[in-house]
Amino acid sequence: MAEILFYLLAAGTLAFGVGVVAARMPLHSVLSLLGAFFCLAGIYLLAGFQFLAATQLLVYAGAIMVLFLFVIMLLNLGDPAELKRHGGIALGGRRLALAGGIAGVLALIGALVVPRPAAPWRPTAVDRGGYDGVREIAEVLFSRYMLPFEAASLLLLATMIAVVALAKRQRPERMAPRERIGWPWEKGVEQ
Amino acid sequence: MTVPTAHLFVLAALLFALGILGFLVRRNVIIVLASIELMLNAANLTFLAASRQWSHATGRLDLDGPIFALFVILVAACEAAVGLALVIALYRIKKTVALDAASDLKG
Amino acid sequence: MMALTDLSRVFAPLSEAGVGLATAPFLALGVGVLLFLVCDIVTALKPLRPLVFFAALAVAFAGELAILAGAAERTEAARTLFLGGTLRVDATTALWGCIFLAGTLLAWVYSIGYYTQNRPFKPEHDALLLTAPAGMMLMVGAGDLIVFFIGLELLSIPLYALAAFRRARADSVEAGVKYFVLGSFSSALFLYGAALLYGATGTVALEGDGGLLAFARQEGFYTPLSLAGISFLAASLFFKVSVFPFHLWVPDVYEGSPTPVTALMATGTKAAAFGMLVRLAPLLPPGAAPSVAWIAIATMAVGNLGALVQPNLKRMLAYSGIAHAGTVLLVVAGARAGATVESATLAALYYMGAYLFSATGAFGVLSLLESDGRRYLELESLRGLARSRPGAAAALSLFMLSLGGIPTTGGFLGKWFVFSVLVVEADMIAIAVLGVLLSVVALAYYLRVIVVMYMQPAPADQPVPRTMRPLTAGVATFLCSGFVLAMGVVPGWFLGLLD
Amino acid sequence: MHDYLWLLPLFPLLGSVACGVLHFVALRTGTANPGTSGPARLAGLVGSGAVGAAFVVSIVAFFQLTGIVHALESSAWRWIDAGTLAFDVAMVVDRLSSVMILVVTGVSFLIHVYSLGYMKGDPGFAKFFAFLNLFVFAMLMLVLSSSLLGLFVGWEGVGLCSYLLIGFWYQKGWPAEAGQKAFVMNRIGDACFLVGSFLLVRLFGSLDLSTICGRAVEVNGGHSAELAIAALLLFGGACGKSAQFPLFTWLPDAMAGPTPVSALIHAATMVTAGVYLLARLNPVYAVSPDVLVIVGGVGALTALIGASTAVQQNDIKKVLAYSTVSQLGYMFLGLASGAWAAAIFHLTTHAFFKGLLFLGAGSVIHGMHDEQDMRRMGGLRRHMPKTGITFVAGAAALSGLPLLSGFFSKDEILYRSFAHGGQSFVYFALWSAGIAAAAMTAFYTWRMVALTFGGEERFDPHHVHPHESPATMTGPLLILAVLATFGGILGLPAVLHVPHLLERWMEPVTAASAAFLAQSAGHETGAHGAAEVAIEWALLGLGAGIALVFAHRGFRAYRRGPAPDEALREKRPALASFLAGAWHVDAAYYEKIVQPVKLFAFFVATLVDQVVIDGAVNGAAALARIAGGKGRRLVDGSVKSYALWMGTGAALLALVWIWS
Amino acid sequence: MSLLTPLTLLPLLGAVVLLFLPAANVAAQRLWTLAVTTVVAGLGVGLWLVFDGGIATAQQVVDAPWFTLPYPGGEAVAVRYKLGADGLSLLMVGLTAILMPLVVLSSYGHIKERTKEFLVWLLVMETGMLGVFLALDLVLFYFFWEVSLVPLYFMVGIWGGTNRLYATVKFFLYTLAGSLVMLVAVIALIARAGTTDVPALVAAHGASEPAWIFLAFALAFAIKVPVVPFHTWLADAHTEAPTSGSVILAGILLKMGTYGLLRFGIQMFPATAIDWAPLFMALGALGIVYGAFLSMAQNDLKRLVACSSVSHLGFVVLGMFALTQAGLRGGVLQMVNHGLSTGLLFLLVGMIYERRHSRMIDHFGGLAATMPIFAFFFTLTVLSSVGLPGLNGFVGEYLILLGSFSASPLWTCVGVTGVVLGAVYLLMATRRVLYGPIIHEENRRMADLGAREVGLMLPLFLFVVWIGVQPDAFLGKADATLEALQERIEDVRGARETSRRAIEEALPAAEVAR
Repeated sequence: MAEILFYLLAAGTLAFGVGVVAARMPLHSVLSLLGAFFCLAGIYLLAGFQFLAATQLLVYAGAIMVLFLFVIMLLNLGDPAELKRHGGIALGGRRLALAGGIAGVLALIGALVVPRPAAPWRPTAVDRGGYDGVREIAEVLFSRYMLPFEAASLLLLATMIAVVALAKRQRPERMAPRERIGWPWEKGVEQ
Repeated sequence: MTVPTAHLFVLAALLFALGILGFLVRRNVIIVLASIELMLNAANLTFLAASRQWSHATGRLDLDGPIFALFVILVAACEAAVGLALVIALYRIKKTVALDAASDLKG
Repeated sequence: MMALTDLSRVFAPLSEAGVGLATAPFLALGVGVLLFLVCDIVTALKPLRPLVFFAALAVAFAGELAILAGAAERTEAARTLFLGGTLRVDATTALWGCIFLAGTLLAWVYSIGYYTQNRPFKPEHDALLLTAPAGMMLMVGAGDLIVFFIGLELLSIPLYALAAFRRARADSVEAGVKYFVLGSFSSALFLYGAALLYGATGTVALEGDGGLLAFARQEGFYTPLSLAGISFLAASLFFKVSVFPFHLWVPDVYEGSPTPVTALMATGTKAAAFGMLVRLAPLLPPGAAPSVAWIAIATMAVGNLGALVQPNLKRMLAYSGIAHAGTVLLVVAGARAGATVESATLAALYYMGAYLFSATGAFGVLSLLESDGRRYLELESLRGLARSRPGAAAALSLFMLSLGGIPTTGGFLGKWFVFSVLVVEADMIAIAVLGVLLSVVALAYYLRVIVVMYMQPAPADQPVPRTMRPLTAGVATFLCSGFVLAMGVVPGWFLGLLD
Repeated sequence: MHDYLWLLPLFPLLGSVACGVLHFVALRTGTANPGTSGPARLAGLVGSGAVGAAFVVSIVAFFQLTGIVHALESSAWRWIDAGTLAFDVAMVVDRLSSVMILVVTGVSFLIHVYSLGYMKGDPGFAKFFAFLNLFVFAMLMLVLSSSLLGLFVGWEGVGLCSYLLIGFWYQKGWPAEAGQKAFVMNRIGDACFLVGSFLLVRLFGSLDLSTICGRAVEVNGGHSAELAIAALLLFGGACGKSAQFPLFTWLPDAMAGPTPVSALIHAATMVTAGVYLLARLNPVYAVSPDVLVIVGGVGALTALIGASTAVQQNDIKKVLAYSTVSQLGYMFLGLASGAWAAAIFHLTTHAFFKGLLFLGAGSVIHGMHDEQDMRRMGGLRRHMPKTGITFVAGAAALSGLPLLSGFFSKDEILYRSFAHGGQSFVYFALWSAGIAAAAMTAFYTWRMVALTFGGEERFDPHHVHPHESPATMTGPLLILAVLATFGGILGLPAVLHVPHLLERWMEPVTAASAAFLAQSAGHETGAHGAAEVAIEWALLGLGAGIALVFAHRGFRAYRRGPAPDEALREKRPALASFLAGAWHVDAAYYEKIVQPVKLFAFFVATLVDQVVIDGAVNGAAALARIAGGKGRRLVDGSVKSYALWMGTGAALLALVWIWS
Repeated sequence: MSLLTPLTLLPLLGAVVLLFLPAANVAAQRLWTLAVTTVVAGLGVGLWLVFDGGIATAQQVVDAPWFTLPYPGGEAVAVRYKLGADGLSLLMVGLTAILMPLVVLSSYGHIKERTKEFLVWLLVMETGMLGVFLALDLVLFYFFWEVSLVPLYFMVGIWGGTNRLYATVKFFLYTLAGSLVMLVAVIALIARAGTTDVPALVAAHGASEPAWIFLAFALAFAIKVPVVPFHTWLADAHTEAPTSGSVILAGILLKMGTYGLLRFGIQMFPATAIDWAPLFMALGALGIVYGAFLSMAQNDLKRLVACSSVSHLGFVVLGMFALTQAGLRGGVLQMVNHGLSTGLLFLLVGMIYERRHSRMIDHFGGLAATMPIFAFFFTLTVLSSVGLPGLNGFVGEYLILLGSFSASPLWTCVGVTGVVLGAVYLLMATRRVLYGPIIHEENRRMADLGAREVGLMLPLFLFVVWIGVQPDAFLGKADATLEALQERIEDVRGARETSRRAIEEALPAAEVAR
């Protein structure tokens, strides 16, 4: 049962993935992405990662997706002329084939390097308990992975500042301070 | 679920390839960003698959995978934020989100 | 009760000996950023902002020096891994840290009078500038792939924003967008590679007994799975250090970014990525040395040849940066082909150290010469600079010669160490000869700068560039020149740090 | 030790320096013609005086040698230290060089005096004497040096002076060219000389002349081939210096110099240096009979070419120049026959009569206001009697009219070469060539006399007023005329039963090689059988007869002007131009060597150097730029293509690393 | 107290002081530079006087630690500031020290703009060149070697002729390419020997080093010399350089190449040098002929002199690689000779260029009439260059050819043609410049040489004659050094002979056994 569901979800993921790539409208693309996230969350759940599935839904589908949609709405990209400009495929001819080739090769590499399962999968006690208990995660996160965790906070802070600097409305210009002009060994010019 | 982990890996690989394809061919920055998210998800799926495999093989939980995935989700959020901010900045100047608009610098 | 024991277990890493010092530089920067923001919010504290900025760097620098001093005293068996093995702190990382901090400081000094647009966001700019070295330090000190990744992002995201910082200008935004899009791609590659590697080995740790570096020495480590992972990881790092064919973004991004930011990008990011590449060289597949070497040669070729025909100074320096990346990549190839990690590290450190001062100095001088409204600085616009700005011209010439690796400059010894890794330990003589011949091409365009400044008269109609040139920048240039010369003439001072 | 011998070269050297300084002082005086200023005139006296002093020293040295001493030697000067061996140079006067220094300093002194008159009023008067003195210095170095290397100093030095003096009137252009030609052709010989000297160093470990001469006979066994090559190479050097075929073409051109120069350098002294060299190294040549045949062949051929060419020359100096070439050929023929003393004898008499002829010609040219073309002369006996008489005396000596100096010296050479025919049949051929040349010599000599002094005036008496030269010029002429006439007593033929003075004198120098030659010929030296006496008488008679007959024919044919030449030109134009053009050797050089070399140089400089070698350098640079342009084009501004490259790179990297 | 440190570093110090002299006072700058170079020349003469020609090894050694190369994979190698002069260095140092004040003097005539900069570079250059000749530490040597490129680069680039930029960049890059290949060899050599000390490296005999190290060194030096076919930078650099630059380039800088060939080629790797000597002799001999033909076709007088350098330095290479005592001595002496004669030629060409602003031979003719003093000096210089006995050039050429004859008669004979060809092109040029009628009116008005010009050349002529007459006064100082070098060569030859004989003796025995 779970197996069938998995393959269904996998197919759904891929289908939505194709949707992301193939959609003409950014909105459709992003909505497909949302679908892919959902399917993946399902797969996570099936595979035994309850916490990750939840996080996937909360952060990805909840936060990131909203951000995307917000921007799409903000920029009002539905205009036909603009759509024509950005809607299509950027590559043509040989370059498109090359892109396809790259994707294909990478897919092949990713698929072929995986060790073939020698025997059918027989779940053990570990498998049945799920792989990401919140408690275990928390314990490791706050001990062993304390540093990346803290660093991540700095990363978030930096992101915040970055977004402010990039997207915030311009504050009124402040007076530039008077500065001495010139090299230390040259005569300075006040500007 | 008795699906072999290898299938998860393969699914991830296909998803990654799709992301790359989208990334390489699409013109719209937002869709490019979405493709990157696909790639990140593929990576996450791989992490989880690997975690599942090693937990299964060793008999004790291998939490590195889920934790990595958690961080990836976090970073994905950050990247999306910065990326979208850049999209806004680009749109302000070029009035478009077509990536081709950003091709003045060259040579 | 239960909670208490858990807590003690949770915070156990914090009670490791020396962890305070080990994390001090990073913490100094993190706290510095916070304090800086506080000062920015509280009006009364606003004048303190430069002080805070400087203090954060100074404390971090002091921390690195303390680590260095400690490393010199301690024995071989001394602890280098901290916080559960996620952080590696030793003399090498401390020296890399010094390079990042110095680069940041210089970029900041040059940025003081640089911006004429978007000045109101200068505090954000400075805060981001302060975050980037934290990411770099995290990256080179990473004990596992997670920290590595976080460090990578922590240095990248501020730089994405800084590249596009002059957001009213198309070129700046374009640089930001390009850098971001491709950087994200490389991050994705990194992650996928890390995931595959994890799939192959079951660990994300780099150091320690169970780490990947230890693993790599074992029989059977190199499976297609792990090799695919390593390849993608390497591809991602190759992007960061900008080697062929992952280098194409460099000229555009360097040109579009604000010049002080470019300086940091060119030196700091590259140094961080190389710090990691050199450390991870043993992880590369055993037969990878030739391919890496040829990538390096190709990189030097495209970088040098591209710079040769480049009329735009900033782009020229960008191409030259590519070529320098190729040179350091030779070290990585050498390290894989038999050189010890120590000597490879030494070479990379010295080379990048010299490159830091020369390239930052060069970008700095450019940033000072960029006049308002001019989108970029053409090589021709330097005509007659020797007359109008003798100091700037002399400094720029010195930097050019250092970049070209002429003796009495640090660039020469950097080159020396790189090629000694290749020739002595890796026995790649043909590659070394190719490499040095390509660096002859490099001299061709470095000399062109000098030619234009000293040997061609200024056209009559061209106004002398009059730009904001604060005193601080002059001092910074002077310091850069001093370091460039000192690294070439009294290398003992710097080599002593490595013992 | 006879260190005073150093004075011999030193006097002229100091004289030269003094004259040079005086020349520049003269230039500074600001007079319109610096040649007439006080310093310049002083230079003339200083120069002549220096050579006179050297002449006196020569006489002193000569008389020291009349005793039992065979050689005087000064202390040595350590010149070049080549590590394993060192080259010392000392001044040595032996029986051979004593003759040479007397001739050199004596004739030089006369010509210096002559030049006082001849060069009067020339702006470069002082310079002229500086060069002349320098020449005497070099010539004395050449003659006196104890070492082949020291000899080479003089050898090159005389070449330099020849170059400077030929081009003395450099403003005209072609004298400078002639000087350059002389220097270069000499250099070709010198290059052979150098290589020859290396071979000698290899053989003897020294360049000391006495060592070489002393041991030449010893090495005959093992190294004769190498020694022969060395001898041949040194003869090559002599060919250059002494204007032998194939390097003779510079000498006629050298007539561009002032006439005293032609007399001194290009007749009396320098050109005989080659003869001196071979005579000096006579043991080396004595042991290399094959080389001697070559020497003789070259000498005879040169004698023929020179004599036949002189027949068709109109420039009086050119006649004399080709005559010199031809007479030098005789000397080499003599050397080749083992007649070292005879060669030196002819050298000496030639110095007298050819010096005389040149000075006479100079006097004529002087009197004719720089006219050298004999077709525009004639009848000068009336205007320049002293010159005429002395000139005729010289001509008689040159043409070998009986009892004059040239008669004895030339006939001795011819006789000895004929006698040598007993050993090698080739010498008969050489001898007959010599006889033919002798006939032509008599012919052209008297043709010249006839055209110049005989017949009627062919110049315009309204514009040209020939006059006799001053006493400074005619005085030397007279002295030389006496010497040319009676010089023969130095070497009267053996059949007259009077001692051959010169041969006796030179015996210590030639004894070893003479003995060797005699030994290889299989009979004792000096033994005169009845057959020999008869042959010698016959040959003397033949020589006298030929000289008289052809002198007569030459004089008679041209008494009335150069008409016979025009007749020949009309009848046999090819022959005429062949003779006038010196068998077209010079033209052939120009066409086959000079032009191709110039063309080749041009080819090297443009095609090879600029296009191929530098083209490779610049091509590399251009290639780099092209490649750079291509590389730049990769950076097309599109994120997509960057990403494509990255993707390709990543994919390839993975493929390569996984499958390897 | 060694003289060498002041000798080497004084010019640099002088340059620093010069930087702070008032920019407007050109006379003071010139005087200062002249004073500094004269003092250095004095020190050079002092060194000459205290030098003992009987000692083969370096004298007046200064040795101080500089820094430690943490040589990868082995123990650290101490790099030292070590200077010392042996006979070979002494000659080169003497040449440099004597030539520099004269170069400064000559610069009065043609350096009218940016004088201070020029003089600074001149002084820096002097330090670089002296350092090259005196360094006894391989790393230090390499430092000086490359540093000496920079000043000339500026001198040609700023004060050169119309095509100066091309020429200067070409010069820099071409020589740098060689230097960098040498760098690879230097690194390898130091790693293999574990020391940077030149005497120690020499003592190690270099027999075990692979040939490529020698060849890489030789390539760098061959480019610098320059040996055909690496010569094309030279003509351009010379043609465009200002007179003083040309004099330095020809007089001293090229000697760095031949000096290097001798010290770091032959002395350090005698065995490999013996193996490759035929190639270098061939290149030397071909260079003689090739350079001569090049010169013959030039119309630019300066270019002609430059091409003649190629020819003359071919002699040096031919002599040195004959590996005989005479050849070595000749080569060394010819290095000095070429510095004097070609330096003089460049000075003289510069002097007429200053008057006429042309170097085309066509534009002259008949100068002997208007400029007799010039004509005298020019002719004398040409004769020295042509190798007239009694002047310096002959002694060198004779020794070289004598030495090479025993090694290779064939290449000697090819080289001897250079004697003829040299006369051809130099006399042709002399004739076309000095002699003949005056065709161009401008030539009638050319002033003869002044006191400064004559004065600055006189010392050189003194040496031209002195060396020609008494070469041992100079070569004697290098006696012991060159003999020791010859001994090394003979040792290697002897060892080879012994082993060859051993093999030959073993062979019949082996055959019998079979």
